[in-house]
Amino acid sequence: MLEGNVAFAEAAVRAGCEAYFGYPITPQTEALEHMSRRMPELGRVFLQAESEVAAINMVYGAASAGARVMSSSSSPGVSLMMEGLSYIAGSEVPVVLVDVMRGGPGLGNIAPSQGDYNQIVKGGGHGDYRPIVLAPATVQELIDMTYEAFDLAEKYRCITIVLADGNLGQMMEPAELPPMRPVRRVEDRPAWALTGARGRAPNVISSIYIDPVEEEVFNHKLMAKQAEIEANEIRFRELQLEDAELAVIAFGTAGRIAQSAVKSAREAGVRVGLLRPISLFPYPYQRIRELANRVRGILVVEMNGGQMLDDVRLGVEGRVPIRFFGRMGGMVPMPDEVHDEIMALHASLPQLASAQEARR
Amino acid sequence: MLEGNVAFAEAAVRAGCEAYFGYPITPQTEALEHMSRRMPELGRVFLQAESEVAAINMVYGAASAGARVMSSSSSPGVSLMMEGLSYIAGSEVPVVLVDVMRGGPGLGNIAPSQGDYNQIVKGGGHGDYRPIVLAPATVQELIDMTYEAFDLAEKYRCITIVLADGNLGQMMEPAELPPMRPVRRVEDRPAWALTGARGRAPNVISSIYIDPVEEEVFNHKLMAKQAEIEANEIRFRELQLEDAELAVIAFGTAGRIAQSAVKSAREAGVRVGLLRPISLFPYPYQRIRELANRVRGILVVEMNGGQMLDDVRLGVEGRVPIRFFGRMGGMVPMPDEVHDEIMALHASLPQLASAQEARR
Amino acid sequence: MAKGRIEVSEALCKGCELCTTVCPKDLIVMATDHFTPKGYHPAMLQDPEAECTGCAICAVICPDAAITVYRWVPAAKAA
Amino acid sequence: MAKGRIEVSEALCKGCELCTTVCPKDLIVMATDHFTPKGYHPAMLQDPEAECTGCAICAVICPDAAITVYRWVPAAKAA
Amino acid sequence: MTETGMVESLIYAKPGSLMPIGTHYCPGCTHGIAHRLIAEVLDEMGVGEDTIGVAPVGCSVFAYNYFKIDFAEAAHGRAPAMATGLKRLNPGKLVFTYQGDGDLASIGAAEILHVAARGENITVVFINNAIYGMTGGQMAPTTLPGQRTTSSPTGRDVETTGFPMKMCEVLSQMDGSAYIVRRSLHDVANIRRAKKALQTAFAAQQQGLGFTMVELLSSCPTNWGMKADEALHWIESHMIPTFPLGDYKVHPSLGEARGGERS
Amino acid sequence: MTETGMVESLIYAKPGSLMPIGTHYCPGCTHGIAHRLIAEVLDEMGVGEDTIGVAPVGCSVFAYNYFKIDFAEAAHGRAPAMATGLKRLNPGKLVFTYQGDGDLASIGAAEILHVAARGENITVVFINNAIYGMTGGQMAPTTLPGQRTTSSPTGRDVETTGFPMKMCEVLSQMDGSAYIVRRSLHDVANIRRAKKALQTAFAAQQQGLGFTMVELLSSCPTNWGMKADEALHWIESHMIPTFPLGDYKVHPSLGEARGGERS
Amino acid sequence: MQTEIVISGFGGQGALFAGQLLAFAGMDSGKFVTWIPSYGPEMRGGTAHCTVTISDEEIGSPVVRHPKAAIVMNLPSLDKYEALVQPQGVLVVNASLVDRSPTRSNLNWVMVHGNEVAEELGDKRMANVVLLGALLGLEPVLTLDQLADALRNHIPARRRSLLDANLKALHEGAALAARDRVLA
Amino acid sequence: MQTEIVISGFGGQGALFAGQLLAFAGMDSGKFVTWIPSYGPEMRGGTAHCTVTISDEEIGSPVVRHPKAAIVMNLPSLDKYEALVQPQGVLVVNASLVDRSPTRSNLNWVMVHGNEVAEELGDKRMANVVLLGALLGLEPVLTLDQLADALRNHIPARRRSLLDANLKALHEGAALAARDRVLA
Ligand SMILES: Cc1ncc(C[n+]2csc(CCOP(=O)(O)OP(=O)(O)O)c2C)c(N)n1
Ligand SMILES: Cc1ncc(C[n+]2csc(CCOP(=O)(O)OP(=O)(O)O)c2C)c(N)n1
Ligand code: SF4
Ligand code: SF4
Ligand code: SF4
Ligand code: SF4
Ligand code: SF4
Ligand code: SF4
Ligand SMILES: [Mg+2]
Ligand SMILES: [Mg+2]
Repeated sequence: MLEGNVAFAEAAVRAGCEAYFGYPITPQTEALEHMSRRMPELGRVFLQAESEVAAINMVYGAASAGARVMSSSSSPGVSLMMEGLSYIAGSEVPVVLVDVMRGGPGLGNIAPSQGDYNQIVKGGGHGDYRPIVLAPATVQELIDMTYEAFDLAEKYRCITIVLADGNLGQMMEPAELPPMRPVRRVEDRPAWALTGARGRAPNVISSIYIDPVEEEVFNHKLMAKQAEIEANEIRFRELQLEDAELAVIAFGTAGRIAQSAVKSAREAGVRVGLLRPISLFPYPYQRIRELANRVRGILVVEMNGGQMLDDVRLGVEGRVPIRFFGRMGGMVPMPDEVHDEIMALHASLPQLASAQEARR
Repeated sequence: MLEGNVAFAEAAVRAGCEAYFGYPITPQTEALEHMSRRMPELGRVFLQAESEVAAINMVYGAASAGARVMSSSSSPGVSLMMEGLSYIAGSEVPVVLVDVMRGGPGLGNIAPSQGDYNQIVKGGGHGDYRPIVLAPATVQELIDMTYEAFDLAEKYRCITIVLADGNLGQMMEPAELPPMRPVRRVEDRPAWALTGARGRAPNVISSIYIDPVEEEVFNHKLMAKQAEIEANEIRFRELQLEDAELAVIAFGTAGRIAQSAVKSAREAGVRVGLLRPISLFPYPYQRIRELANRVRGILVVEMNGGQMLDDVRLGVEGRVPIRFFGRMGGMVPMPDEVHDEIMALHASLPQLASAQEARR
Repeated sequence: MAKGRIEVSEALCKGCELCTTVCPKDLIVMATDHFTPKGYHPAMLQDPEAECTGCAICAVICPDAAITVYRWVPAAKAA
Repeated sequence: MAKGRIEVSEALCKGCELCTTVCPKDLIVMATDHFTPKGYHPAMLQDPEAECTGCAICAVICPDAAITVYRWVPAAKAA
Repeated sequence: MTETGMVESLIYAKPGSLMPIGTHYCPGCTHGIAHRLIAEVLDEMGVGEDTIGVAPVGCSVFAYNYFKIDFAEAAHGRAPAMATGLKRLNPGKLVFTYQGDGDLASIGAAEILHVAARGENITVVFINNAIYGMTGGQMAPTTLPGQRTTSSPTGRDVETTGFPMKMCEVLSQMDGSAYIVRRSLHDVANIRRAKKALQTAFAAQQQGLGFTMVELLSSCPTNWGMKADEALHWIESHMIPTFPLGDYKVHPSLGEARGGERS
Repeated sequence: MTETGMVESLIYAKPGSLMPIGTHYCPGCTHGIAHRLIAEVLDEMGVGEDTIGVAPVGCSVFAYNYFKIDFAEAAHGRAPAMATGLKRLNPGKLVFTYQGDGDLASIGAAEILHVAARGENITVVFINNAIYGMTGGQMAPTTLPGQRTTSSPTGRDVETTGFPMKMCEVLSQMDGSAYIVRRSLHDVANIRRAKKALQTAFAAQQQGLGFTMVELLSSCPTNWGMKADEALHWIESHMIPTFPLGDYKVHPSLGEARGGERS
Repeated sequence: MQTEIVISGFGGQGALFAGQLLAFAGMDSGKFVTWIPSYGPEMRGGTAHCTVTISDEEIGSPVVRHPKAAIVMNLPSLDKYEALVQPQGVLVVNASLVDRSPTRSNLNWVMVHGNEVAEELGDKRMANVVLLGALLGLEPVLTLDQLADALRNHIPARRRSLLDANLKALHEGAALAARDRVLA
Repeated sequence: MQTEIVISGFGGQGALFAGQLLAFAGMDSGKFVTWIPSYGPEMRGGTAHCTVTISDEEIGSPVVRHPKAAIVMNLPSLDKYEALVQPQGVLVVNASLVDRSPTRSNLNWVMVHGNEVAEELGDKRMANVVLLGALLGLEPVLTLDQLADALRNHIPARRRSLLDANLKALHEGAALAARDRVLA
């Protein structure tokens, strides 16, 4: 049995993460604590920064050196990283961040939440950039996505954020850790890395394009990269959607909880399925568009006031009714509540309700 | 003739702003400089903070004291305010912020941009909150909206952000300043303010609701407030939309530039109009929905990679084709480019092109 | 002759035992026979010889302001 | 006897005049008769008496590394 | 004087500036002592109704629940900035922050340095317990060399994590600071000295002398893994050698007060 | 020795560690001198290819264009954090930051304090020109009392804005710092001393002695509204009294180097 | 089959560790398990609470509104969970800190003086294990042996000296449950 | 009628202030005006540039791709704006820093040694005003008198001693334009 926070930290170690910079914050501190033990043990870099601002800028420096590097934090801490993340995006260095969201706004509380969807997915820092965002729902997925995040970040020279919540960070369940990958040798650092310009032209890592003409060219480059990511990296999981008349759409912990509700609603005779977006950027708009052509109604469940909801709407474009169920501020939806919402959506669509009558 | 930055600073002075805390950053520094002269002259508070992080937390403190208070900054500086803004939202103290956007991401450049739409409008800080966001397009509007921002912030006990760009901050044009309002007397500070608990029960300003049950109640309160704002405060300007077959939608400087293009396209015989959203939150979805039922095509123009575009799509819901034209990274669209885009949209809609033929 | 006494609030006392370490007369013990509502054994004055001077040293160290101290003073002075 | 000389790069010199204030022999003046491509009057060596010692003091203060300094040294030493 | 001539009189009770409720602090935690001292001083000076406190993020995050005065709860490390806003708009009131070592010396290092440089007329009560209490015992900037914490599991290694930060020493370098002292809460005598320092600090603020800070060496029995009294001994034996008690900066006009303090 | 026995030899040319291009600095700005000195030291130590620089946000934001070595451009004030990341992942290389007073002492105060506390093995070149150059002359934490700037138009008022921050004094309080000195660029002799300090700092870094910083009192003729040479005089007459030159912290193993420096 | 157990008490009473033991024992017996904590408003002395799910199939939601069983170690926990436990479910009450019995009639419950029993066995911090034993006495989702194995494998090193006492506590709890239980 | 004028040069050459003078003069003559600056890649010594629009009606876009007129104070500015000025538009070139003439034949242009003329009149920083005078000589969007009034009203206090010299510079520029202009 592994705790989520420890699990993703160890997954990062095994992905060959060379350096971790972070600052304690509930509910992700166990990750930092795990790193404080493991990294020095392996001769790698662990440093507790003086703040999240410093942590993300240390990450920026380490990434500029061409090393695999990560940080993790939770909502208020991640807000402090916004400037740094924008710089990182503007410099195209690969960085992995795990955000274990908690209840907000403000200091809020330490209970699980998905209230930072917009911040993370739409780019909470300034400027046109988008990180890859992956949303795990089980400790196993948390492990696998953190492991893969490093590859994605390096493939696209971008930020990859694993977006979890306090539930996932602090729960324990059995899960398998991936094999240990060796740390990249200094000689194998990328050509653009800052390692001292021995025998080569100097490298520069900078987010400045003081001439707007060049900045626009660079922005177009970022957009092209985003388009490529949208073409290649859309991920989602589906459950019993084949014959579904209703679809539940939910990510992360909310998605996992919805899974139980879908099961119980099926038992109650409702043909409902689940779409669980894994990649929040890139978002599976296309898949939702297809679904909207097929199902009769959609229920969106989130642990926030309705943030991913807009993305679902963008996919649905008004084709079928959308119902929203959200718990906020650290409250976790219960499977029976989601079940009730499915039933209510079902009841609100007369043709379905009567069809079910007929089937009976 | 007034420079935009000086104009909004002076407008704030006249709105009875009692305290300004800020940190220099191009292209809004002239506002801070104006305040450094004016506020002490009037016996009010000006303080150059050690950073934007400190500035927004000083603002938080001053707002907690029940005073009218503001800050202003530009993109990277605003990113550093995200945690503080989330706390402010979570404490329901009224705060005014002017964001004069520049090219990004990262350090980027100092040229005008609208690249921070998502950050500002969707809430770049953690948690479910939304500031009121107003987007001026002329120095006069910049003045008027800053003046009004204080009233809105106090009416709803929320953050009100005036979202401008470097163009507007640094341009000069003739404009009228509003009358000077007196500063609120200490005795008239709101009942919730921290002024020393003389003869009354102590007040507390805090963003903590450590019990998720209470945090959820609070979140619902915020949502209800947002709904009220959406009911009361939607603002937009329209130009020649009455008989339009095409609509251009653009905000702020891009909207002003589009105005010239709409004019020239009209001269070229195209029935095009302009919708310029003023309030970005609350957003005029309803108006766009109506338009989408009436026009044959929509052109969205932004100084970014297409951020407000999603909000337009949410209003349009697939009813008419949407074309997007964006300049990024500090580049400003030229009226002739927008004109060309209108013509291209027009040409892409065969029924319109032929109709025009017929009219000729 | 009893010069003083203390009262320990069981609502506030967390059984940290600090008061027991500072009383110059060693008059405070932990009530091991019961728990407070929060689950602690509270401190209590055990002063069979009426030695407590009301010096309030115990109160000075108590982190939870759980100790109230009384002292017998001349009526005139108290007035 | 000329011991040294300097060259001022007109691409680099910004006409700040600092070199003129430090030359112990007062040999540097501003060329007021023309502008560099950036619009500055550049510094120039005015050394009719061949007094420049190649001491490089001017170079030490030049913020733009615009000054190159040469000195005549014994051939042996230079080798 | 006969027994009948005596009446029972109240010598000490929970100060009026504290709410009559229990705190969430662990048993034996000196946060409680610090709260009590502040409340006693406010009571004795009669200024509770003219005082505004600013709570930090840290174990004392709920301080606003315990004091019967106006209170704000700041973002982690930003209490000095928030206090600046409060003080500038309430120049006649007493404003103090209450901050832990993580809050003040780590994430809030810039804000504390600048509030001192500005000579902001506020008082900072700095609770140095050499650890991050609230988040479960990670290393603080004040953690001692070799000290084991949950983020320095083999003991703080000065090679990679550096040395304890001595904030009195640093802040007394600021020309804006008027009264910077370090006290300890490890025994009754020191607690009394700490209280006097708090009095002096608030008095200095009343006189507008500039920035004032009282650092209080404190215990965290829970995260140090010690019993309450062991923890107090550890302050004495381990912390004081690294963080010497004393007056690091005393504004000349406080000479009087200091004299009193020495007695 | 005859005239024919003489050859013309190159005594000074733009250092090889600088790019052969002009800078964007204003005429007479001492940023250029500081760049030159660093480049000369790197050349003389032969370590340019093993050095990584970190540029700040400030007038020297484009420093990476001027040095012929690996360079990063940090966020405003965060150069020490970025340098920490770079150094930890390149422990064998020399890493230095180049920071203005706004960058280092204002927005970056926490990062500089902590990099010193950690004894991070990097070198900081601190350009103190008592102003925010890049943004057009606002007050810096180092602005002198009474000095007029665009954000202190009637002169810095110590009552409301506090006192100049003396970073050498502060940072030398940190046990992790190995070499903390203040030099000036206002005349040839001082420029030479500044260069020697830079040499010592880089050498100390090579030896892994801890955090090293050379503060250089600098001019900003543009925002001070002075001619270049007047500005240099102003450093001497106005800045040095507030910011005394000297060695604030020198690691014992640098005794040797210091001896050299005094000569 | 899926069984959800909530364990709830003040921080420091060992509710979380007791839940982990259960989950480890479930895992080691080849079941699917999840363990999920949640913390009350206070850091210490506040509420600490966890939900353990033990199931024969893959587990969807790791949280439930109506658990099959609950161990309540203080009064607020009893007040909260008495109402939520499923009909015919199980409630184990720490009588040391709770002075009232459950009032619902469709529950199987027992009052156990966890603190006192633990104190007698050598350390009052073992109250959680006593109550765990009582739980298994009423709701045999796992055997006492399976739990004892989990204790052997997962007791923290610094408490290892108390292993035998803990094993005793486990059995004592079960015995008390057998003796004092009130069935629906 | 709407006239757009771009003024472009190195920072420090006074391009921005010259544009403001134009805009003030326009405003004072009852026109609609906008003035909008933009800065090149460098802070100082880099490019500084502004667009002034003077119009009889409300102004939409304050920026244009093809201005009616441009004053170019250095070579990069000539290179950029020669191509952009409208056909039959006006180009005033600062011959002090630019060593080539415009090559387009559908422009009205003049080369003026702004720096030298200004230096002769007492301060080379008045080159911008010389060139402004030349502009009005070629493109009489406003009269010299209107501009002179603007100078009187808006010259910064610390330069007021140079007012007369500035007025001279203005007229000298116009005179030179009249003498040296090359018409399309
Ligand atoms: C931005 C941010 N980062 C991190 C945290 C998590 N956090 C809460 S308290 C704390 C440290 C508390 O330590 P200290 O200031 O020493 O106070 P103590 O609890 O020891 O009294 C941290 C890191 C937070 N709430 N916000
Ligand atoms: C977060 C952020 N805030 C503000 C700025 C604007 N800014 C750029 S440089 C600078 C100050 C530069 O002053 P200093 O560090 O003293 O350097 P100098 O230009 O004087 O060399 C400021 C405030 C910014 N780029 N980023
Ligand atoms: S008042 Fe004094 S003597 Fe009495 S119990 Fe307390 S410490 Fe002991
Ligand atoms: S010091 Fe206070 S809290 Fe601690 S045991 Fe004594 S009375 Fe109880
Ligand atoms: S080298 Fe010496 S003598 Fe020659 S010009 Fe330079 S400073 Fe003068
Ligand atoms: S010091 Fe350098 S830049 Fe300045 S005038 Fe002399 S040569 Fe030119
Ligand atoms: S964790 Fe430490 S500092 Fe926090 S309340 Fe407990 S003992 Fe006190
Ligand atoms: S503004 Fe000042 S610091 Fe910046 S380059 Fe010019 S003179 Fe130097
Ligand atoms: Mg602490
Ligand atoms: Mg500076």
